[in-house]
Amino acid sequence: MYLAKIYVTYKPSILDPQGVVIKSALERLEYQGIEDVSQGKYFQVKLTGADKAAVAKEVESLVEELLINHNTETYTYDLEEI
Amino acid sequence: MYLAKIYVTYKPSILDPQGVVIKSALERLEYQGIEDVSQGKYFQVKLTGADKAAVAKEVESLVEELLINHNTETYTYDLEEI
Amino acid sequence: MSTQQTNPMANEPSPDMIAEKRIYADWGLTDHEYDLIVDHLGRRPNYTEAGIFSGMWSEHCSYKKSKPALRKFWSKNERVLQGPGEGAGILDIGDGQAVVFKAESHNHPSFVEPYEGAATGVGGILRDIFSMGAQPIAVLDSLRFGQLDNAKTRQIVDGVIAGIAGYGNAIGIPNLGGEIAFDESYAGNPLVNVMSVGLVNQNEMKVGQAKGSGNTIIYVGAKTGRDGINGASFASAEFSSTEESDRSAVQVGDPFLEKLVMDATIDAIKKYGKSIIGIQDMGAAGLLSSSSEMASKAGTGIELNLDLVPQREAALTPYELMLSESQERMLLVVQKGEEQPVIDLFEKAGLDAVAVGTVTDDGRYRLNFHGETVADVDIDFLTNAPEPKLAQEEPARLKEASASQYQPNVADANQVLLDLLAQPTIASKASLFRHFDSQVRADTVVKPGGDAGVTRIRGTKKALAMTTDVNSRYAYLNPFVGGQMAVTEAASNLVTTGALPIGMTDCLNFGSPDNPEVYYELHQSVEGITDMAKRLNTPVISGNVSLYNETDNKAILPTAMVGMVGLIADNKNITRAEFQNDGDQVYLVGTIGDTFNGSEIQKMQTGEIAGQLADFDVDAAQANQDFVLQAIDAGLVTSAHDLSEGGLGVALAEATFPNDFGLQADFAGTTAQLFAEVPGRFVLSVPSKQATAFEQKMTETKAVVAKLGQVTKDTVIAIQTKDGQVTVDQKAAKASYQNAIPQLMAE
Amino acid sequence: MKAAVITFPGSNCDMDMYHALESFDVDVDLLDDQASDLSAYDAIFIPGGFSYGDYLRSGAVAKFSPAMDAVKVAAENGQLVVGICNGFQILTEAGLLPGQLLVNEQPGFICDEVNLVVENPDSNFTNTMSKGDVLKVPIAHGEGNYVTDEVTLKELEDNHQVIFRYQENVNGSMNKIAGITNKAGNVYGMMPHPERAVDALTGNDSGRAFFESLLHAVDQKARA
Ligand SMILES: Nc1ncnc2c1ncn2[C@@H]1O[C@H](COP(=O)(O)OP(=O)(O)O)[C@@H](O)[C@H]1O
Ligand SMILES: [Mg+2]
Repeated sequence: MYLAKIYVTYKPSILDPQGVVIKSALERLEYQGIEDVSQGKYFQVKLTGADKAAVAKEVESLVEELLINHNTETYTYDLEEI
Repeated sequence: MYLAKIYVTYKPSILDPQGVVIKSALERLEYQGIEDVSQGKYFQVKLTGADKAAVAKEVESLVEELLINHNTETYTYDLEEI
Repeated sequence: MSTQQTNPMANEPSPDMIAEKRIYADWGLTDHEYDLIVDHLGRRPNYTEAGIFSGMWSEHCSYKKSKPALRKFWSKNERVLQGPGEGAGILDIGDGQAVVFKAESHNHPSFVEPYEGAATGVGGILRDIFSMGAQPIAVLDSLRFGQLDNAKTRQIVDGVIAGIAGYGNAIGIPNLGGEIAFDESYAGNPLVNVMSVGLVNQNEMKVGQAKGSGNTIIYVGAKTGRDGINGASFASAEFSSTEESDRSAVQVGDPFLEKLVMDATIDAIKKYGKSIIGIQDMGAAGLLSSSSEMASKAGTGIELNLDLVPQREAALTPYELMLSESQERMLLVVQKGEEQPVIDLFEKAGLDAVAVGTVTDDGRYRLNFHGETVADVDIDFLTNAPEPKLAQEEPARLKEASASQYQPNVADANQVLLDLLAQPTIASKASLFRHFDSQVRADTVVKPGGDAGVTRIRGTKKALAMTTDVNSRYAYLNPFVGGQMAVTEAASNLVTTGALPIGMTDCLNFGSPDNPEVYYELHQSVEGITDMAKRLNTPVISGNVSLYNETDNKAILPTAMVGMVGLIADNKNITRAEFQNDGDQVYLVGTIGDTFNGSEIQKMQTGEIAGQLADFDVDAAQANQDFVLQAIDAGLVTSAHDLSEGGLGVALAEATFPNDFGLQADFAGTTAQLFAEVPGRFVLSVPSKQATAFEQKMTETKAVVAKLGQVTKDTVIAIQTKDGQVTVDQKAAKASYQNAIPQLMAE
Repeated sequence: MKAAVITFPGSNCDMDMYHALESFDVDVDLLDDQASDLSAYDAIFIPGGFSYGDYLRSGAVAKFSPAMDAVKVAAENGQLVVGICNGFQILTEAGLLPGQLLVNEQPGFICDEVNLVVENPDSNFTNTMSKGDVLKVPIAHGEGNYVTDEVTLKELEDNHQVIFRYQENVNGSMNKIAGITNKAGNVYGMMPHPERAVDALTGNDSGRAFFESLLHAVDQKARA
């Protein structure tokens, strides 16, 4: 079995309203030196497959088909056998 | 400057309705071998500080104070200098 | 790893260990109760049995301490089709239709986890409504928080509002009203009361009863997990702020799943109503209380095979399965042999629907797990917790209270009005309730922001008005009169829309009943509510009790929330709180005296509330309400607003806000009396050309009605009094009213 | 006119749309997300709500239903396709309309009435209105913040695909966009809810003009 950890973030050109709100909340809480905050999504998918290469292909396909919206989001992922 | 990558996930006993819906969507799309899907949050925080140890402390503090809900969520993070 | 399933119960303490280590006490059972159980069983209960007794004998499930008070409620009249004791009460509204409603508290979960606590509160009350076969048509809420100058309180407010929104909006039931008040006593113990109203055809009503030996128990909805285990006994215990970090798993709601469960349940009743003998939702103490109560009400027995219960996590024990408070689950009793179509319907909606047991005729509650019987107890014994006899004592503060009324300082009356409008309890809550969808279903006639929410009933000329109310400061000064006033205020809010109040529900939020003074408050509140309910012919058809609302032994103010529903026979007379036309004549219905104890102005100027509550003339309040209804029915009234916190001054200002009018008025009382508080008083506006007809009506009523002045186009609120005047810019007043909460929340 | 309203699991404004259409004497069918043939309908409505709980992203899961395949065919055939609120989100996710609806600039669900300004009075949805007309229409959403890339935004403007703008930008949408069509003009999405404003009893019937335009467009097409 494999575990894919998928990190989805907004493209740099997109203003992330949640990040903005969190940043200003941190400032109100008097955290110093916060330069930037962005909020993305973190998926963990457990799946089986023939081998790591095949699973990697599957992961990329499902992320691009379902997990991200190409207008605004990009992603990276890690894959490990568990 | 440092970049903290923060991964927030539900505690195991907590219902993750999003994960359930995504898993069944993937099944309808005929992805094979999906065992489990969970959706969490992925924060990227850029911040400055005296040194890595100090920044790490700051990150832990802000995550625990604001970013996670202690009842339902846990987290891990990576910290790198950028 | 071996595939052999190990028994998850292997590590549970033995019956002897439970006794020796008094594990039952951690779950809230007293030694006396434990001994009764041992006596009854003739042996020591095992872990599962001890657990189910602790759940069923908790105050939350058994009402053992509040029952003596609840028995005093009046709950029968010609409309009542279902009184207390079921998922929700039901009233006849004619044409073969009925209205179903109930209120519920989710106080403790909302303190621990504001978002999910409030969200699952909405989920739970909705299930109570559709378990009766009704389509939910509205949600209301009643919220109490500490003062907004506290960051933790603001966080709780944010979480609770987001939780109500997150769940209610997704499921698509509009929020038609509510109330929010702030007082220090709620800082460590916020109150989240939610109410839901549904509509049912009388021939499709259902109850939660497990009738008919041999019939099948079907589990429907979400799978069971380890969330909120034994939440019922948790809700029945006091909080201590030092234990705040000791948090048990909370329930997480899934409104999407609830919507599927709701639609499928209503559909199943419409299609297979004859096969469905009983339905109950799994609320507090989950599978345990739903199954045992259904059997107890029907006088039958139950046998469940726990291996069949849909499970989301591995190795759940019988204790966990029975006491889990996982959300979005229902229990159905279906006629033997007629299960399949019902199961198919739920499965088609993507939901688990599994036969998990049978109704028996032996009065036993029997649980089987991994081929073993893990509990076998008498249902009557299980579902009838022994009622302890508790002492009542009139609180010392009531005995000592001064009879004289507070005299407010109104030297700068203009400023007093502006300041009152900005008091959090009075100020507009729109910045909070705008997060709630109040219009989905497209039936909303009067949205939150007026006196009561109104929804039409499609296909008829009828409409329903609804409201939640209580002023716990009045109850603190006099719980009996406070109870009368809460009912009066709720009815007043309905009457202003043109609705005839027809019935009520309640949520009794109090401190520890083991404190004789608190127990006295509980009883007195109930008696006050009942007294007024009888006079107004608004029976109490459902309700909920939440006790132990204390932090570090300090109780909240006594808060007996009243939720009331009114019937509008013809929607053409639906009236709003705000002035509609410039030039309309303004009248005051009811008299106003020096009633300042317990008022907002007393709190604002002295920082506390004190003294005796002034006498409350219930007959006058009732006469005023009757008059308002008659005048609206006669088509003479363009707006109607009742006086509540902040009195006449605030009510007049509020009436000018939505449509930006001004007001020119002459008030026969003193300037101070502009801010006196007494429920059951009204401000009406009447078109000039109806004034004669209206004034004719004034002569035919026992109510005291006086002309105040008229609505003006220029936006100044000008009120002349016997000893002074108030002149404020309407825009400034409106800003004060609208900006107060957003400003406090932004700190 | 013959219309279909498609209900997805989690839709909750389906009946509102159904009743609104009925009030214009439209012949309406209520279909579920398994519907595979929509050729019989002049107009297809994708209602508001929280399809699949709006989990993952609003509209992301619903787009894979058989009904959405059928909607694509209908869109290519030139039938009218209207997505309101969650329907708009589904149409963008499905690629039938450009862009995406993000979390409101000020995060949080808002239920209110807002003024919409008619930008293009020549569309199938505004042909009874004039440019600059203002309609007060209910909104109820947490994710209505319209974003797209610069190129697409320019195209939308140049092709007059922006039909309504908010008078005040309630949710942070680019160019205050409240409703857009595809290039062909037959697929339309908007966040506000005209179907909640068709009956004076509810205090607002300003949504009627929207339906009247749509009926007019269908009528014209039938005549042509
Ligand atoms: N939590 C809430 N949810 C929904 N509506 C609310 C809430 N709080 C206040 N409101 C609405 O604001 C209006 C004024 O509330 P309130 O001052 O309590 O009225 P009243 O004094 O007439 O009881 C009412 O329409 C009420 O329904
Ligand atoms: Mg009122």
